[in-house]
Formats: sequence, structure tokens, C-alpha cells
Amino acid sequence: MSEIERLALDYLPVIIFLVIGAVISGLFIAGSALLAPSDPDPEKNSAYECGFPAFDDARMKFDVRFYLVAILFIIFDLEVAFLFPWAVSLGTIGLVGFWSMVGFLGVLTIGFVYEWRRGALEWE
Amino acid sequence: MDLGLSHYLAVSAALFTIGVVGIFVNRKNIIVILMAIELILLSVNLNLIAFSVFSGTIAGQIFAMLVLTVAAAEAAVGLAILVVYFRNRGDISVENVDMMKG
Amino acid sequence: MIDFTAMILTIGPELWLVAIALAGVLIGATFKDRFNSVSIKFGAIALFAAAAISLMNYEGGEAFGGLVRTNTFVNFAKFVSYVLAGFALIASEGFLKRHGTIRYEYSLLILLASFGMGIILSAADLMTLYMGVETLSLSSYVLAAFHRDSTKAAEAGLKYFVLGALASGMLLYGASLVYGFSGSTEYALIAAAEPSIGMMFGMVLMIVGLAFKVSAAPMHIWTPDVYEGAPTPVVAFFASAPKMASMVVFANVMFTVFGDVIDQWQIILCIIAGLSMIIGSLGALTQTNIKRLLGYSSIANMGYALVAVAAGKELGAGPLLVFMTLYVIASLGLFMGVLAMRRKGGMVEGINELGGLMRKRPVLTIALSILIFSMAGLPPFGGFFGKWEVLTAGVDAGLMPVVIILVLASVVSLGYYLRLIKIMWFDEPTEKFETIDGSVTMTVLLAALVAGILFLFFINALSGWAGSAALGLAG
Amino acid sequence: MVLGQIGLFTLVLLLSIAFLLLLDRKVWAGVMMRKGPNVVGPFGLMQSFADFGKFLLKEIVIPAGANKTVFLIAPILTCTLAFAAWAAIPVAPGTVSGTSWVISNLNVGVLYLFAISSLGVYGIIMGGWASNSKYPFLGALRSAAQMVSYEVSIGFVIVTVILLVGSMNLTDIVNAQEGGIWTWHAFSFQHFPLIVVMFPMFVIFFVSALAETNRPPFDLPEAESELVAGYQVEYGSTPYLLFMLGEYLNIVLMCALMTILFLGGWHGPFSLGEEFVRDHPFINAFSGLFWFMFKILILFILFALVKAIVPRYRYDQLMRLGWKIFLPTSLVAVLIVSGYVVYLGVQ
Amino acid sequence: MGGFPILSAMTFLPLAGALIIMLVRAATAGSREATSSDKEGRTALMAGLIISGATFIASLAAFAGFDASQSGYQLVEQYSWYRNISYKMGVDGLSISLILLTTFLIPICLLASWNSIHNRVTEYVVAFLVLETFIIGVFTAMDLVLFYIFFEAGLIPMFLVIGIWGGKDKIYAAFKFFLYTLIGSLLMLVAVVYMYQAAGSTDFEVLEKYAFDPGVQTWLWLAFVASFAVKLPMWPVHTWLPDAHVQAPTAGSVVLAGVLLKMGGYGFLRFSLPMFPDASQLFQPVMFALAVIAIVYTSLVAWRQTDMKKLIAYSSVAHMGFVTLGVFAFNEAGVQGAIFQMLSHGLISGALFLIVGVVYDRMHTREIAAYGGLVHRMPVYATFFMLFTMANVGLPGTSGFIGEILTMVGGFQASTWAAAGAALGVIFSAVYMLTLYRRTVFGQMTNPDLNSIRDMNLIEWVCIAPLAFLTILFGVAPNLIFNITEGSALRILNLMAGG
Repeated sequence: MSEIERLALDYLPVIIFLVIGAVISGLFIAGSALLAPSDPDPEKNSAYECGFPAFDDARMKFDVRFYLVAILFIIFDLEVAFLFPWAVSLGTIGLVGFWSMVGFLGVLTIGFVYEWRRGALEWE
Repeated sequence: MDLGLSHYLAVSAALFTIGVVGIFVNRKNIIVILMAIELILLSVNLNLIAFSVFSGTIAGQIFAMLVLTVAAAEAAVGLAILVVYFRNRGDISVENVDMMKG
Repeated sequence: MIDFTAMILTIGPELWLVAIALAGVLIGATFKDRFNSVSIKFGAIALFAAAAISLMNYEGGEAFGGLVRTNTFVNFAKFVSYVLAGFALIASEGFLKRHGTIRYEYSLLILLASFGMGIILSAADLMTLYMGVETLSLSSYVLAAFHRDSTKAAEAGLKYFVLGALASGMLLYGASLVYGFSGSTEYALIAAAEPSIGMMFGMVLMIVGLAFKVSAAPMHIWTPDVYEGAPTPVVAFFASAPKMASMVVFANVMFTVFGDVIDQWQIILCIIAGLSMIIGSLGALTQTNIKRLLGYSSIANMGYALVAVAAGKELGAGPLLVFMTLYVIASLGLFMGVLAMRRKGGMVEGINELGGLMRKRPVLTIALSILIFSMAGLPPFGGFFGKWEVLTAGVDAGLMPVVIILVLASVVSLGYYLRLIKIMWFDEPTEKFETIDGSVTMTVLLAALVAGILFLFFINALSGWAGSAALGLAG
Repeated sequence: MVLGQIGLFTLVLLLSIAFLLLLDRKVWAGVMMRKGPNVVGPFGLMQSFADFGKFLLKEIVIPAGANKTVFLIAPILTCTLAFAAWAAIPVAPGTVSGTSWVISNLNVGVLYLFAISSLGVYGIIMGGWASNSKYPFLGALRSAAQMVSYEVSIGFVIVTVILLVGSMNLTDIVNAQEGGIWTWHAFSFQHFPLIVVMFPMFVIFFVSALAETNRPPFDLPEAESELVAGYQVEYGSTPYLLFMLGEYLNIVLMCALMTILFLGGWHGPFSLGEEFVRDHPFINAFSGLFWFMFKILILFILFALVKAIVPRYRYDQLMRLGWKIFLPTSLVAVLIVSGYVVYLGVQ
Repeated sequence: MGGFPILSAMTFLPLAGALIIMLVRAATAGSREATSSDKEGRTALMAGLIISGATFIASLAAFAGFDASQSGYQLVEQYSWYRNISYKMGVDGLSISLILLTTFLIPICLLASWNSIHNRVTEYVVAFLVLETFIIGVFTAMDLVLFYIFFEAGLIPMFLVIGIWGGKDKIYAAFKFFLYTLIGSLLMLVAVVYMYQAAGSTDFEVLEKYAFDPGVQTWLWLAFVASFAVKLPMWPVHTWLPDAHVQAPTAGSVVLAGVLLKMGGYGFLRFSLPMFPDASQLFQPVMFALAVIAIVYTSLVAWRQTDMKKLIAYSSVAHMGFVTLGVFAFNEAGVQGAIFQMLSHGLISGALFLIVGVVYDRMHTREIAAYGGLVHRMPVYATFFMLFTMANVGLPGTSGFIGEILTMVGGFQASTWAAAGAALGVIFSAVYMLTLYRRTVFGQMTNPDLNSIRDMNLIEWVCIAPLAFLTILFGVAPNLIFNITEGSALRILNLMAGG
């Protein structure tokens, strides 16, 4: 058994767990679909809007700030992804590794400061 | 079944092809193009990691990390430009990206 | 122990640029709009300083354990690119001010793009190359769409982004294959590895990706659109500094990484070069928008440059530097000329708007004409020697078919260059021109003086510098 | 063998959730001086099962104009992911020294959990979008933005722990905290000055976990007065149940994670001694299981208390807290801890 | 070597003058409103005259330093410039005579523009001076690349002269002129590059001694001829010439016909023969055929013209056919005759264009039909016109006779048929020239506008009289020229024979 296959085997339980989770969830819905009555009518199926009929398409334009948050998240989440392996091996890579990451985080911080000052983090 | 390098490469090549085809064939939405680009980068990552594991060199994994980061930055920039575009044009269908021709 | 001094000197210009850019971010964050106008000079001075620093360790060296390695060949290109970027930046101030889009981010983005140029030039490893390419590209995408309220700029940015991302995807896929089949990402080790089919496949993909960056056919389609849509000073930048850097990097990769398998890629490059020349020169003929026209012209010119690359390291490296240097200077100057085309109510880009420029601005017109003729490769202007060098290299390497195409393309290209001349000199002026920024005029004059006239006399010096710079590749 | 383990684990998990749900309601009621559910079974113990039956018998209403497939997949996804995350959680020490009771002892366990919890956003976005209704859509967006905002801080906090341990394996992280309450990462007395950093990190993690699971005081996505029930507005019957189940699974998961990362996992507050552990592996294992569950319970009650006691944040306050306070703080913490690790050679 | 670099000085004197004029203009730009543009133009023309006159004197000085008894290059200046390419200048009999022709014609051109050019005069003068530098440079360059640079650069000012100050279809004509000549010379560029690679140098003296492989020679020869044939121009690539002439201003036509066309013949003699002897031999029949076609066909075409300038332009093509004939006869008579014919044609056709210009300035039409009976109102004009008509026909006693007869003698020695065809051309030329003269000068004054036409004024006198004088002088004493050119003609033939 090769290295990679053993590695893959570690994840077998995870897969099984995923499948079981999915099956259970599926069973719930299937159970309900079988057991519960099904009697749709237009009023029941209309989307909720405080009792009014819907004014327009629900998938409307939304605030660009959500997008900003998403972008910021992508950036920072990746920094974290970088930090994980670095944190694990910090003992091995020592000072050079430490200061490299300090530099990296420094750049990141500058970017962060910029965002802050430009108001990307303000919600209101 | 033996899982060899060629299997990974085949999957990666397929992903890459889908990505490239997705960019050119897609006639509807620019977001789909962005997704196709991500697909290409993913195929590259698969390649890099497969090579890295099978050749026992670490470079490929480091490369993959870099690609991940850049992919994120690229997505951010791409979406930002798309937002700017959408604000100006009001829609993002591919066939309307034709102000300049010739 | 690592020799830190040598290391820092090796990547000195880039360290300097990125430090300045980050400092600029902080200054900008602190002073906000008060920094906008100052930032242009700030950035330009930083770029000129970077150019100077690149000369300090002109011989080159190695840093980061082989990830970065410079030599005279790339340092030469670095120097030229930085200087041009500096000029492109200075001259954009007036334009941005008039359009109310002067923001310090602009110069910071130019700085970061220049930083990317420096990195790709210094790269000695596929990873470094990729990171540099992306730094350059991402900044460029944003710059292209810098005029947020302009539909055209947004579309230009979008197109540039989509195709650019596709190209870097291809470059990357190629790089991954090269890595996989050679077992390393380091240039030197790849060059030493046994060539295989997979590696060649990767190489072809890399060529395609790099061809995009230099806007060579068949990856040229973005060029006219981006040139037309993006703000003019941005295009002036695109058409000068990054062109130089990308082309030299293209050559560097081909020569250093795949130098031993030249017979595998020579034909590919010849085809790309031929296609670029044909598409570029024919495409430009029918254009009515001057920026678009110059876009096509740049495609054609990249074709010429690729002939030098195809000629191989020994024959082509020096001529490539000479040609590119002369070309990018002229190109920058010409786009400055576009900046000069200003009437009441803002910019105009139709070629006909240049009508009668001679009557109104004789000095500027003469300078522009010199640049146009120089770019067309017409003696006695400097550009002639660029073409001469490329032709010499091509003939020397026995690439006769592509040399013939080069000559024919030059003929066709005269059709549109002359059209510009005709409009400027012969046509009647339609409306009054407004005053032109001093920095723009200065850049045009300087470019004309340097590319057109100065290098006529000092072509030997330029050729000598380029030749000795090219020798740095061998090491 | 593996299948059996997984089956048992799932069953226990589901049962626990059933009772923890009840506990949640009881605590809330207790703070309000009510009795809470007390009709079904003794002290209302069977309440959750009755609810389950009720959900099962309700009609699945799919709103007109909704994207049917996505609408149904969303809850399944949420729930499945919440389940799957548990695969990497070690619940008790193994009978052999250095091992643990865990479904899959991944060497990148932390990364795995991080990835799975990131994926959780998809379920919510899908649910909100597929409903084709304004309230769910907005709720989903808010919820997603909130979750990702706090995910970043959580990431940085986790990094501080990894720095101290030098491993991403959860078992290793737990074992690094063996030796009594003062070695738990939340207190870190063995790295004496670090308590100044690590305890705040624990707090940040706890608060972020609240936000991450859309729990009060950060339940903005479903702020009743504004958005009714957030992304779940259009859901009923078992799909709603699945969302609910997923949410509680995630809450408990967060409690487990806090236990593992900061509170010593299965280790009791006092070291049992090496000899005892070697001689009585089973006792050790079961006491470990007890401690682990006990700590989760305590943390869960904390969650419930917060819900009952703390008033809801405004959305801008929420974002401000995440981006402007937690993020810089945790970033600085990473630097401090890493500097500590490097200069004192801890790893 | 050593001493004063008279050739460089002579070559760049006009350019320097042009720069000074531009600078002065730029400096006085502010006060331009005050002075009338007409006055400014006169000043510029005056300055141009002085500069070109000085250049003429400089060329005479160079001529004084020239030793006609030696056959090789003289007054050589050489500085290293770029790789193996050097800045090398020198003259032999062939080039010094063409230089003298150039420097002589340019002041006349500027003078002739005194009354006919009214707009953008400063630029006009500058363009002519720049053009002069490039033309002289072509004849003095002793390095192929340097030659090429001057050769091509000359296009730009000429292009502007036609395009800015030309007639109705000036732009079309300018483009046609530019592109035709450029396409030819780009092919030459490839050949130049190839020769540079093969011989390792672009020095004339090195290349003349370098023996190219016969197969290669063919290609190189073709590439060079592509350029020179257009320039000369030879049938069938002559079509740009009538357009250019018709549209160019008078002075432009004079320079074009008088000097620029000679570059083609010069190129044949300087490159094709000595450097590619085998290929030249090979293509001799073809060149003869083209020459005869040019002579006969374009003579016939000229006959049918209704536009005076066009007629003269076609006659130029015919006369250049004689040059081709003489050059490719490969004997002394032919080559000497060709050189002589070039010089003589420079004078005669230049004069003819000036003659046309005289009436054009008055009547603003070049239609032959619009004139008639000019002899009544303009006797002096009629006399000069007569003289040059005769010279163009090749009447003994004029320089035209010597050139034609010698080239035909040379051609006869090489090919009877070719010479016979050329002789036919002489007859045709008499037909069309005399027809032209009869229809414009004699006959009834049908056009009432002509009633008030005045005879030649002083400036026109000054322009045309020297040309008339030289035409007769060389017709009577051709040895004045032969003595100068003999050495280089023999040298070229010698080189061709492989010496």
C-alpha cells in the first residue's frame, strides 16, 4: 500500500460519515414527503412578504458591502491558510521563518490599515 | 486498482479542458467565466500536488499554496471589475460585452 | 550563512519599490485626498530611484536560494522598464486631474505593477515567475478599469481580466507540467533535466501564456480592446514598460529554461511572430480609433521582437534588447501624443481628430512624426536600427520566411503610419486644440529625441550595451 | 467495525442533540423564571422526540418560484456537513497511550474542521437564494457575511494554539494539555506570561463561535423583528428540522472544539498520574469521556445563558466587533505567540 | 584622409541650416502675429537660398579637391559607427558629378518657388534643405547601410513636399510615390542585411571585392534592382512618376526629375554592376527588353498626354530607359553615356518643368489645349522652350544628343536589336516634344485669358538661363564631363570584369 493510498484511507471514515449524514438527512425529508399530506395551493406557496403579494423579484440587487466582506474574507482566510503550515513547522524553520512571516503579516497589516481608513470596514 | 500519476493527470487535464471550453463556449453569464477560470487553477493545483507526491519533491505543494493565494486575489480583482462593469452596464451577459470591436 | 548584502542588492530595486508602495499605502491611508496629487511625483521619483538601484548591482546575483537570479540581460530591461514607467506616471497627472480621477492608488498601482515587472525579470524559478506575472497582471487589470464610471474602461478591464486570467492559467498549467516532468521549478534544474514529451507540452502551454502577456498572436485579441477602452495614460504605461519586461522575460524563459531544445520551439515562435506581424499590420489598416490602431501596431511590433527571440540566445538576445528599447520609448511617446489630442469637451481618439496638428503644434508634430517614422523602422531614425538588428538576427539564424514576412509587414504597416502623418501634416485643422500638459509634451519630445535622434548617433553604444548585457545570459 | 463505530457515534450524537435542545430551552426558561417544556414525558424529557414527530408529519411547502432542487439540497447540505465535521473530533483517550477515540484521526484535523465549517455557509446561501423570497435572501446574505467575518478571527485564534502545540492533529493538541487545569491552553501557566494572550483568545473564540453559529446575541440573520426567521422563513417540516439539527450540531461542535483547543479535551482538571493511566487504560478512557462531555455541557449551558441574558447586537456593531476588534487582536496574538515560540524554542 | 571633412560638411550643411531656420522660427514664434506670414516666408526662402548656395560653393570646393585623374574613391572620411558599419564617405567621378548637379539644382528650385509657394513657406524651405542633405548623402555614402539610410530618408521630405504643397490629388500621389519606392527599398534592406552577414562589412570597397556566390547574386541583384528600378523608374513600375510629377509643385518636380531619379541609375552603377557582375550579365537581356519597352512605350504614351507635366514625366521615363540601356551595355561608351545622360536629363527635364511652371503660375492650368500662340506674347519664353525641346529630343549641339547617342552606341555594341528599338524611341520623342511645342507656342491664341500673359520675369530668367547655358555647354564640350567620369566608369567596368 503506497503512502498516498494510506493517506486516502484515513479519509475513508470521513466519507462514510458524510454518506451517513446525507442518508439520514435524506431519510428525514423522504419520511416527511411520504407521511405528511401534500396539498399545495397558490396562496400557500406564495413567498412570504408580510402578507403582501411580492412586489418584485426577490433576487434583487444587494448592498455592495456584502461583496466587500466576502472579498476581505477570501483574502484573510487565505492568510490563515498560510499560517497553518507555518505554525506547525515554526520550530523547524526557526528565526528565518518567523521573520518572513512577520514581513508577510506586516504587508497584510498595511493592507488592513488601508481598508480600515478607506472605510471598507464601516457598515453604516 | 492502482492509483497512478496518470489518473491524476487525466483528471486534471479534463478539468483544465472543461475550464477552457467553459470560457469560450459559455454565452450567458460572466460569472460562469470566472468559475471556469477557477476550475483551470484547480486543475493546476491537482497537477502540482500529484506531481509533488509522486516525485517526492515539496516544491509542487508550495507552488499550490501560492496558486491558491493568487487565485483568491484574482477572484477578488475579477469580481471587483465585474461589479464596476455591472454598475455601468446593468447586466453581465457575455453577449453584451461588445462595445469595442474591430 | 546567507550573504544578506548581496541578496538585498540583487532584489534591491524590487524591495525598494514594494517598500515605497507600502509606505505609499500608509501615507495615503493617513492623508487621504491630500496625497493624491503628490503621489504622482512620489511614485515617479521612486521609479527613477529603482532604475538607479538596478544599475548598482548591474552584474546581478542570486537571492532566496535560487528563486531570484539576475544578470545583466534582465537588469538592462529592468532599468529601461523602470525609467519608462516613471515617465508614463509623470505624464498622466494632467489627464487624471482633468478627469477628476487623480487618486494616489493610481501611482501605487503603477508602482506595484513595476514591482511585478521587476519580479518576473528577476525570476529564476517558475514560482517566482508566476507570482511576478500575477502581481503585474492584477495591478494591470485594476489600472485598465481605473476609470470606474466609464463603460468602456470597465469593459476593457473585464476583457483584460478574463483573457489575462485564462492566459495565466495556461502559463500555470504549462509550468505545472514542466515541473512534473523535470522534477523541479528552478530554471537551471529544468534546463538540466532530460527533455520529455510532457515537458515539451508544458513548454508550449507556457509559450501560449507568455504570448498573451506580450500580446502576440494568437493571444492578441485583448490588445485592441484594452488599448481603446482603458484610460490613455494607463495604455501608455501598458504599451511601454510592461511590454519591455514581458518580452525580455519571454526571451529569458526560452533562453534559460528551454535553451537546449531551441529546435523544438523555434518553429513555434516563428509561427507566432509571423501571425502577429500579419494580424497586427493588417488589422491596423482599417482602424479609425488611434488607440486601437496603436494596439494593432504593437501586436505587429511584438511579432518583430519575437523574430529576435526565435533567433536564439546567441543571435537574438542583444538585438531583442535594442529593438525593444527603441520600440517602447517610441510607443510611450506616441501614446503621449494621443494624450495631446485634446479638444473642448475632453479627449478625442478618432484618428481624424489629429487633423492639422502641424499648424497648431509644429514642434510636437515633428516630434510625433519622428516617433512614427522611427516605429515604422524608417531611416534615418533610431527605430531603423531596431529593425536592422532584428533582421540581422533573423537572417543569421536562417529564418528567411519570417524575415520576408517582417519586411512585407513593414510595408503594410507604413500604410497606417503614413495615414497618421498625412492627417497631422496635410489635413486642415477642424477645431482648436487646447493647451497640452508640459509633462506630456516633454515626454514626447524626450522620446523622439532619444529613440529617434539620439540613438541614430549612439546606436553603437546602445547595441554595445545590449550586446554585453546579453552576454550575462550565458552565465 | 468502522461502520459500527460510526453508527454508534451518530446515534449518540443525535440523542445528545435531542436532550441538549431541551436543555437549551430549559435554561432559557429558567432565566425567565418559566418552567419550559414540561408536558411530554417526565420534566418534558421527550419533548424533542415529540417535536420530531410533529415535523415529520408536516407538509413540505415549497414556495412558488423557488428553485426546488437547491431548496431541498440546502438543508441536507447543512446537516450533512455538520455531521461530517464530527468525524475528526477525538472524544476520549484511547486504551493505548497517545491514541484516542476518534472516527478518523486526521493529521490535519484542525484544517479539516476549518474547511468543513467554511462550507457551512453554502447551505445557508443556497437556502436563502432558493426560496425566492426577500426575507430569506437578505437573511442568508447577512448570515453569510457574519459567518465569514468571524471565521477569520477563529482562524487566527486556532493558529495560536497550533503554534504552541506544533501539530494540527486534534489528539496531539489535547495531549499537549495533559497535566492539570493550568496546562490547558486557556490558562497556559506552563507558558507563564501567555495567559495574557491565550485567555483572551479563548474568549474571542467563544464569542466568535456564537457569531459563527448565528446564536444570540448575534442572531441578526433571523432578527425576528426585521427578517422574521432569516434564511429559514420559507422552510417548514423536516427541511426546517434539518437546518435546526445542523445548527445545534454546529453549536455542540464549537463547544467540543473549544474543549479540545483550550480546555484540555478529555483531560481532567487534575492529572491522574502517568502510572495510573498506564495501569487502568479503560478507567482513564471513560473518565476522559466523562470530562469531555462534561466540559461540552458546561460550555453549552454558557451558550444557552448568553442567549437568555445578552441583548442582541446591531448589525454594524457585529461587523465592527469582528473586523475591527477581534481581527487585529488575534493578529497581534499570533505574532506574540509565535515570537514566544521561536525565541523560547517551545516547539 | 585627414584634413577637413569637406564631404560631411557639404552633406550636413543644409540640414544644419534647416535646423537653424526652425530654431529661429521657434524663437520668434511669439512675435509672429506682428510680421506678416508672407514676409516671414520671404525671409525663410532667402535663408534657404543662402544655405543652399553655400552648399553649392562647398560642393565646388570639394570638386576642387577632387583629382579627376584617379579612378578610386577620394576625399574619404571614415569613423567607426556601429558594429562593423562605419560612417564612411567618399566620392568618385560618378558621384561628384551627381553631387554638383544636386547642389546646383536645389538653389534654383528654391528660387523658382519665390512666387509660387505662399503657404507654410518656412516648412517648405526646411523640407528642401533636409532633402538636399539626404540626396547628397546618398551620393557620398561609402557604406551600404549609410547609403540605405540616406536613400530611404530622402523619401520623407519628398513625401511631405508633394503632400503639402502639391496639386489637387496630392495625397494620393504622395502615398503612391512613398509606397512604391519604399516597397522596393525594403527588399533591398533584406539584401543589405544578407550581404552584411555574408561579407561581414558594408563598406563599398570591401563589397566590391567580395565575390558573392552566383546563385546568391541573382537574389541580391533582384532585391537591389527592385529598389532602383522603381526609383529610376523602369517600365512597368514607373506609374508613380506621372502622378507624383503632376501633383508636385514645380520645384518638387524639378528635384524629382533632376536628381531623385538619378539615384536609380547611380544604384545600378554603384552596386548592380560591380558587386553582382554575374547576375548583371544574366539579366542583361531582360534589362534591355525593359529599357526598350520603356523608351518606345512611354514615348507613345507621352504623345497621348494632354497635361504638359505628365507628358514631360513620361518623357523622363523614356529617357531613363536610355540610362538603363547604357548601363547594361557593360562597355565604356554605354556607361559613360548613361552617366552623361543622367546629368543632361537632370538639367533638361528640370528646365522643362520650370518652363511648364512659368505658365502654370500665370494660368493655373497645365492643359496643353489651354495654350497656343504663346510666342506672340512671350518671345523669350518661346526661345527657351524651343531650346529645351530640342535638347530633350536630342538635337546635336545640346547635351541631350551626346547622352542618347553614346548610350545607343554602347547598346549597339551589346545588342543590335536593343539599339534599334532605342533609336525608334528617339524618333518618337521628337514627335511628342515637337507636338507639344507646336500646340502651346505656335498657332492661334484661342484662349482669351492669354491676352494679358506676361513674359518671363527676372527670377525665372535667373532660374532657367544657367540651365540653358549648361545644356549647350555640355552639348558642345562633353569632355568636361567625360574627363571627370571616365575614371570611375572604367573602374566599374573593371570591377565587373573581375579585376
